[in-house]
Amino acid sequence: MEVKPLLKVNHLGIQFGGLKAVSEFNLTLHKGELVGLIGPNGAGKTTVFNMLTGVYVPTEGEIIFDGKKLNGLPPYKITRRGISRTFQNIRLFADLSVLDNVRIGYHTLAKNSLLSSILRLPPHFSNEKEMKEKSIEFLKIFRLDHLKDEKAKNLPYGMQRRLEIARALSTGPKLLLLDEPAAGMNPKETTELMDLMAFIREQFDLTILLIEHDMKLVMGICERISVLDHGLLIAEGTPEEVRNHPKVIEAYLGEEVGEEHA
Amino acid sequence: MLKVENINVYYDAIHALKDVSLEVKEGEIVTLIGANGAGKSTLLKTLSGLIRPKNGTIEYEGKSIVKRKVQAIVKAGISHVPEGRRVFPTMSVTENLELGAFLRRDKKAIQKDIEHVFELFPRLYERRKQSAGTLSGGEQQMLAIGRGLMAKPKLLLLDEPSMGLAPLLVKQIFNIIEMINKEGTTILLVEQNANMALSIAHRAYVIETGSVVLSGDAKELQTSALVKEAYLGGA
Amino acid sequence: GGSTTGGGNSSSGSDSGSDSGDSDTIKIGLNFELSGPVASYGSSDAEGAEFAIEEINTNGGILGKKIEVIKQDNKSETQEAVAIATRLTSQDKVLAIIGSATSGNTIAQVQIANDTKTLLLTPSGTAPNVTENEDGSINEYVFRTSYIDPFQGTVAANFALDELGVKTAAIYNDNASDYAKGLADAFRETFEAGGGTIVAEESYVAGDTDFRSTLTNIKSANPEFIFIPGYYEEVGLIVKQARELDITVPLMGADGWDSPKLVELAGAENLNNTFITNHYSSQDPDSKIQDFVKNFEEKYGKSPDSFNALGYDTVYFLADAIERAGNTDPEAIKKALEETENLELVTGTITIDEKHNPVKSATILEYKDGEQTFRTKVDP
Amino acid sequence: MKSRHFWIFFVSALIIYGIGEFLIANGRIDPFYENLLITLAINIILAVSLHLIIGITGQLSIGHAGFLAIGAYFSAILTMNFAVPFPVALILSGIIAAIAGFVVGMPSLRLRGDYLAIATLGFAEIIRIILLNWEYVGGASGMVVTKMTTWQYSFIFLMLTIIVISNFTNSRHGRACIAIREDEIAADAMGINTTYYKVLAFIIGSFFAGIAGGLYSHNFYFLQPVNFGVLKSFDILIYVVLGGLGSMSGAIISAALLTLVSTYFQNFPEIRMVLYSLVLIIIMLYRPKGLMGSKEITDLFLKKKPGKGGQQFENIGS
Amino acid sequence: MEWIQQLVNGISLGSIYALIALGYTMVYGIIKLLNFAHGEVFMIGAFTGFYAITILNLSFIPALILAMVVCSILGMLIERVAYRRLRSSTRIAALITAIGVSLFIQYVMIYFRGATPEAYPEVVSKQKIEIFGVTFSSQALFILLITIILMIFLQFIVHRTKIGKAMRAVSLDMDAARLMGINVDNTISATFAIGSALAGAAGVIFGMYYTSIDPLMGLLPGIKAFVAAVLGGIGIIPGAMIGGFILGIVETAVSAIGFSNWRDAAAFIILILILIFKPSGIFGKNTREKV
Ligand SMILES: Nc1ncnc2c1ncn2[C@@H]1O[C@H](COP(=O)(O)OP(=O)(O)OP(=O)(O)O)[C@@H](O)[C@H]1O
Ligand SMILES: Nc1ncnc2c1ncn2[C@@H]1O[C@H](COP(=O)(O)OP(=O)(O)OP(=O)(O)O)[C@@H](O)[C@H]1O
Ligand SMILES: [Mg+2]
Ligand SMILES: [Mg+2]
Repeated sequence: MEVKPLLKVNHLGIQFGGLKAVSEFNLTLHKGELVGLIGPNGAGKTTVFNMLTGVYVPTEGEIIFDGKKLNGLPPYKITRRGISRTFQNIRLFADLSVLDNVRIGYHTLAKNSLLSSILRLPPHFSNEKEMKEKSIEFLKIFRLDHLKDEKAKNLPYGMQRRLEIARALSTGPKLLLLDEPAAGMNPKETTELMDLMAFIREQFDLTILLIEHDMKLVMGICERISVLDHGLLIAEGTPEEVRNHPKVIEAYLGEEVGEEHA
Repeated sequence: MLKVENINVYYDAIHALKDVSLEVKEGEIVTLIGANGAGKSTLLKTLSGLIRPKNGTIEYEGKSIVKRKVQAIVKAGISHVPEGRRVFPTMSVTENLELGAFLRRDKKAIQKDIEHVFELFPRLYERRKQSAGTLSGGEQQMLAIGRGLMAKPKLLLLDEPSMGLAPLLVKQIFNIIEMINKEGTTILLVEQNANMALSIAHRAYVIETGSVVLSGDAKELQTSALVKEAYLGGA
Repeated sequence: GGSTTGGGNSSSGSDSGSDSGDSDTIKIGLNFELSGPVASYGSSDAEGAEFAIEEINTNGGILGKKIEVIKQDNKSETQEAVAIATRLTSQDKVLAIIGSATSGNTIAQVQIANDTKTLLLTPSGTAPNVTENEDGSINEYVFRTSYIDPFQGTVAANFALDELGVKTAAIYNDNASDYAKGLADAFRETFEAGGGTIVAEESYVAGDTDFRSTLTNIKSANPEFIFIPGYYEEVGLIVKQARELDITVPLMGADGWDSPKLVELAGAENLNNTFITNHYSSQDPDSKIQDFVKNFEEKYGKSPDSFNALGYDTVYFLADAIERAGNTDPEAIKKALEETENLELVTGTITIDEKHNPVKSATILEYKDGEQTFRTKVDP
Repeated sequence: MKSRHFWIFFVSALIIYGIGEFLIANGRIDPFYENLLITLAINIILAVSLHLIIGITGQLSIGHAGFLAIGAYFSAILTMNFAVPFPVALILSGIIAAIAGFVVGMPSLRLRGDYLAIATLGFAEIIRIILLNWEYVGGASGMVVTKMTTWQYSFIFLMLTIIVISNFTNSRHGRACIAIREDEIAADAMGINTTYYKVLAFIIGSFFAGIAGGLYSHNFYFLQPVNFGVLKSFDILIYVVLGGLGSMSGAIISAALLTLVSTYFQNFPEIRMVLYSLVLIIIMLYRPKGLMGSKEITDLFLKKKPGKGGQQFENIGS
Repeated sequence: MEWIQQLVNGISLGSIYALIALGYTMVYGIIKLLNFAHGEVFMIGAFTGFYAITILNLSFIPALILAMVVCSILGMLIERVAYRRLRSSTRIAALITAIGVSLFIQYVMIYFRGATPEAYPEVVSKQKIEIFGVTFSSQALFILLITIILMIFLQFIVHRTKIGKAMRAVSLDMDAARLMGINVDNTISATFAIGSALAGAAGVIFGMYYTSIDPLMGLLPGIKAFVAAVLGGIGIIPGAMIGGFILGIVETAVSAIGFSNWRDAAAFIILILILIFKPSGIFGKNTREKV
């Protein structure tokens, strides 16, 4: 391999009590890729995200990001290394303004020290000003700037999803993990989301790993797809390969004529 | 069977439903489609008594139920499967089902209905002793529907039963909805997945920012340009 | 403001300070713990004081003037006690403050009293440093009617050594109360100086209800005598639980025990073979005492405890001095208070010493079937 | 604090100070009112310092009297036994309390909600019991403290508290704390070191509580452990919640209001606490979000224009 | 033998804590409210029993029942007036109201009867039972027994009856419970009624065992019961009992080795230590939020 992968996950596994939620999970992401992670409910997709972001500490395997091992690092350090995520159930700072949601994402990039903030020294002002300006620019990209003073919880659902992506991007990630961004969206909104994803990928030079149940979206934009079932990888490949993979059809997609399936 | 006329619902200052009227006839599947935040869930909550409308009438089997308490409405035969499943996470599958029949006293019949639910969802039978919170999303959705059926409803209100489910499960859920309907339960179905919903429904209403903007035969709506444009993802 | 329980014409005396001789009322502030953890002591003191003031007012007042009372609740907090003292002195311009029930809350007001030449009389603040500062100086305007702590502790120790003839003793005191600690310290000192040994020293905290484990400990140290210088609320339970654990040796305490409630709490039988030092005995046939007990019972439907009696006496102690001073000049009254000699009060006949403490004899009482019986009298 | 707010604040503070100073110097304010002003300042410092921990960072700490006690005793020891100048003693006692805050902040990393609450309450009780058993400070008998607290000291430290905590809150550091309050997991995912900020909130909050302790103990001549019980902690907690969680001006207003109300109720000694508790219950029932909600008083004066198109979203969105 | 005696002391003290903690933890388990007024309901129970015995001349059992009835009514009343409106507000708002209610009850009581204590009459004759040189009081055994019976009774109600199922459903998801046809208001009232009746019973038993009752008596046991409940894992019924016992035994042990001054401190230190190693109490499940 001539190019070093951005993310390399080897034999990753985690156990909750007796339950092996994920085992022997392998994944390689190269810079700029857009890869899908699909699988039935409870397959362990979100759990993989949680391990990548340090919310759960894996019980086996290793995660190598940008050439360095990530296992055991707390989530905030992983975010600072350049992995950012959205959540399956939206977790915005609901009572804060749209602007503040994004501005908090900028926290780690700002330099003003505690002392300079308390004493209101020049670095405080310059940093805060920059944070605010950058955040507003960001909101412009996501067409949310006119709502900057609105509380996040008052936004319509689709915009909340968009804001969550904006917030994740404001930490300056190299890798973005999206957990079911289209859930609860109607087909039209989903189409808009696809456009947005393509756009940010260009704009921010991102690598994206995506969990999604909406096949139109997944098949439409992913370059590669990994399929999990019962914590195990059952298939990997291009959308076309995965779509026709018998195991995937059996466990996940179903036959054209949906039958009772125990 | 159910007749809603000109109801208005507010959350403090937010006017969530504006003069909404609709009707559900016995034996039908009626679906309600609309964008996020259009007021679909609000409408279902109003029907089951969780929220009170400011004005307007709701008639069920000829009687007004606007002022009734939730438990009275459940007792009268309306069962609401809420958005986001809302199963009781630390209780077992069986206990959840039993709670669905909370107002019923016919122990034997309850037992039979539990078995019937297990027939509809064999997966639940496998997991009957497991606590509901540890079920996968699809299983929880099955449980929520099964729990709704345990009240022996004449009218079942379903709020986005396919949300967050794997494609295979989505198909299953829609099959089951059709099956329940064939067994005699009237259904009011709220869905984001407009295509699927319209294909199993008899009639449909389209709701936008709190108002009904369109209604009619489901198949006709499926082909209408406006619906296609707005809810079925373009052409 | 202030709740006014004075005579009929209290409304007229609000404009000027009491030291302007022409005023027809004498203003007295009550600064007591009416809520909070030590509310029961503060309210008892206040009850006794109010009772005395009412009596005085119905009998025509002092120097022909009615007493106007401004009663305030300090929530058992030092900060509040100070705020109230400041207010009583600077706003209401009272002649005297009666209070507070605890030494701590009284000490906190000492400075204000001295600075504003307001008399401060505590019925139950027993710590030596209420009246006497560490450097030996005396707080000019501060007086009290209770004993100081060391006195009762010393009396109890001598009683145990000489009268009961014991050689070993245990001390079980209230760790949250400066009063109890003061007594315990004096007892220990005297007892050991007299050749006795303290075989166990334990403590509890006011508000506790279960003393069994500590009592079990004390029991295993085998003392011949136990000194328990607390208040009746806990002591009642201690005596009861001690007897339940078969601790049969004599138990002894001080005026903190004195309350009709003690007998109910401990049980008459359990109180046999217990002793207290006290100012007086409510069984004392002396007519002054009997009148007080009778009238108090009539008004409040309960027999007075020692806090009631001390609160009551404090008012008469002040009234007597005002009468003798002949005017309401605080300087003059202060002098008169200092010169008090052989004043007969309910809690004994007092003479004020140079440290502003009352010199009065202690009575040692023994409980027999729930009754206090006179055992001996100890002069200071 | 935005600079515009800051200047408004600064000028009004100066005016208040000037008025206070003038009245006291001219004898227009008698000692009672001066004492009341000091008490107000102390209670506001306490409220604002706890506001940082509960209102901003969302850590349910209900043992604030523990830090107050540490500051009170430590400063008293310094001035009385070591003749340390009062202002120095105040700062040092703040530092000691801050160290205690660090110690308490640590378990807070593992504890949440009610569990944290009872642990902090326990901590405060432990402090009180230590003081009760510490003969050096007189144990239950307490210690005599010279009055040194003046209106000037109280005012200066009150302003210092408000400025520091307000500046902290209105910076990226404060926003990090707010993010933790809103959703700890999401805050973590934003790269915020939640451990650091939770402990930091405890440290800053207890620093000022310690200073309040120094002002408190030098205000009433005599110091005893009974003054630092559970009820004192509750008093401070009540200021913060009644004012509106997350609102500093709310904390200030409610601390001032309750102090005045409580002082006024001294006039009704028999039913003082009955009235006080009724006031609490009624305010909470009719303003469950507190007097100010989460708004600041400046929001009312400098009303922001609603975001463009804000109107249209009143109807949609979930 | 002394340590056995101390163990007996510890268990009797622990039973009292457990008894109060049971009602506390039950109410918490259902509506997640730290009901600071529970200690005051306990106090009212003690006084009701006292007046029932001294004024109405009732014997022990009728007095106990009367106290339980009065307290359950009081509990429902408190919930109705002070907490119901706050059900959708933050929990800390309800906590403050609870503190307010607690102060209110204390001081109304003081207003009407003063702050001085009252001595409980001896209604149940006391016997000493001696086994191997250890003295048990019959009352201590009685309390232990009652505590265990009530614990089993509560477990039965919550896990085996229909109302118990409704309670658990309400505790998990109020709206979903409504959709099952459960009357949430009545269920919560019932929870308060049962929890408060337990507090009432604890009050009478406390009076009988410790003799002294006063208007502020609820504060300390209330906090101790809170500690006991948290130790065991708050909301978990057997946890409250075990927590109570641990607290009682620890306090007794600390006094027994001669550190009676540090008794309460020890209780809190144990609490903090346990929480550091087991952040949700001994029986509490360490549920991490699923993201
Ligand atoms: N903290 C946890 N404790 C115990 N089990 C857990 C925990 N987190 C996840 N699991 C279990 O791990 C399995 C995988 O869950 P996960 O949330 O990763 O599924 P998923 O693939 O994201 O499903 P969905 O598509 O429904 O979101 C499930 O059985 C789940 O119950
Ligand atoms: N509890 C609430 N308080 C205030 N506003 C609410 C509340 N619930 C819903 N709303 C508002 O009412 C409107 C209708 O919401 P509703 O949940 O009924 O929409 P929906 O059509 O079900 O959308 P979705 O597809 O997202 O479920 C939205 O603007 C929403 O923000
Ligand atoms: Mg998932
Ligand atoms: Mg909805």
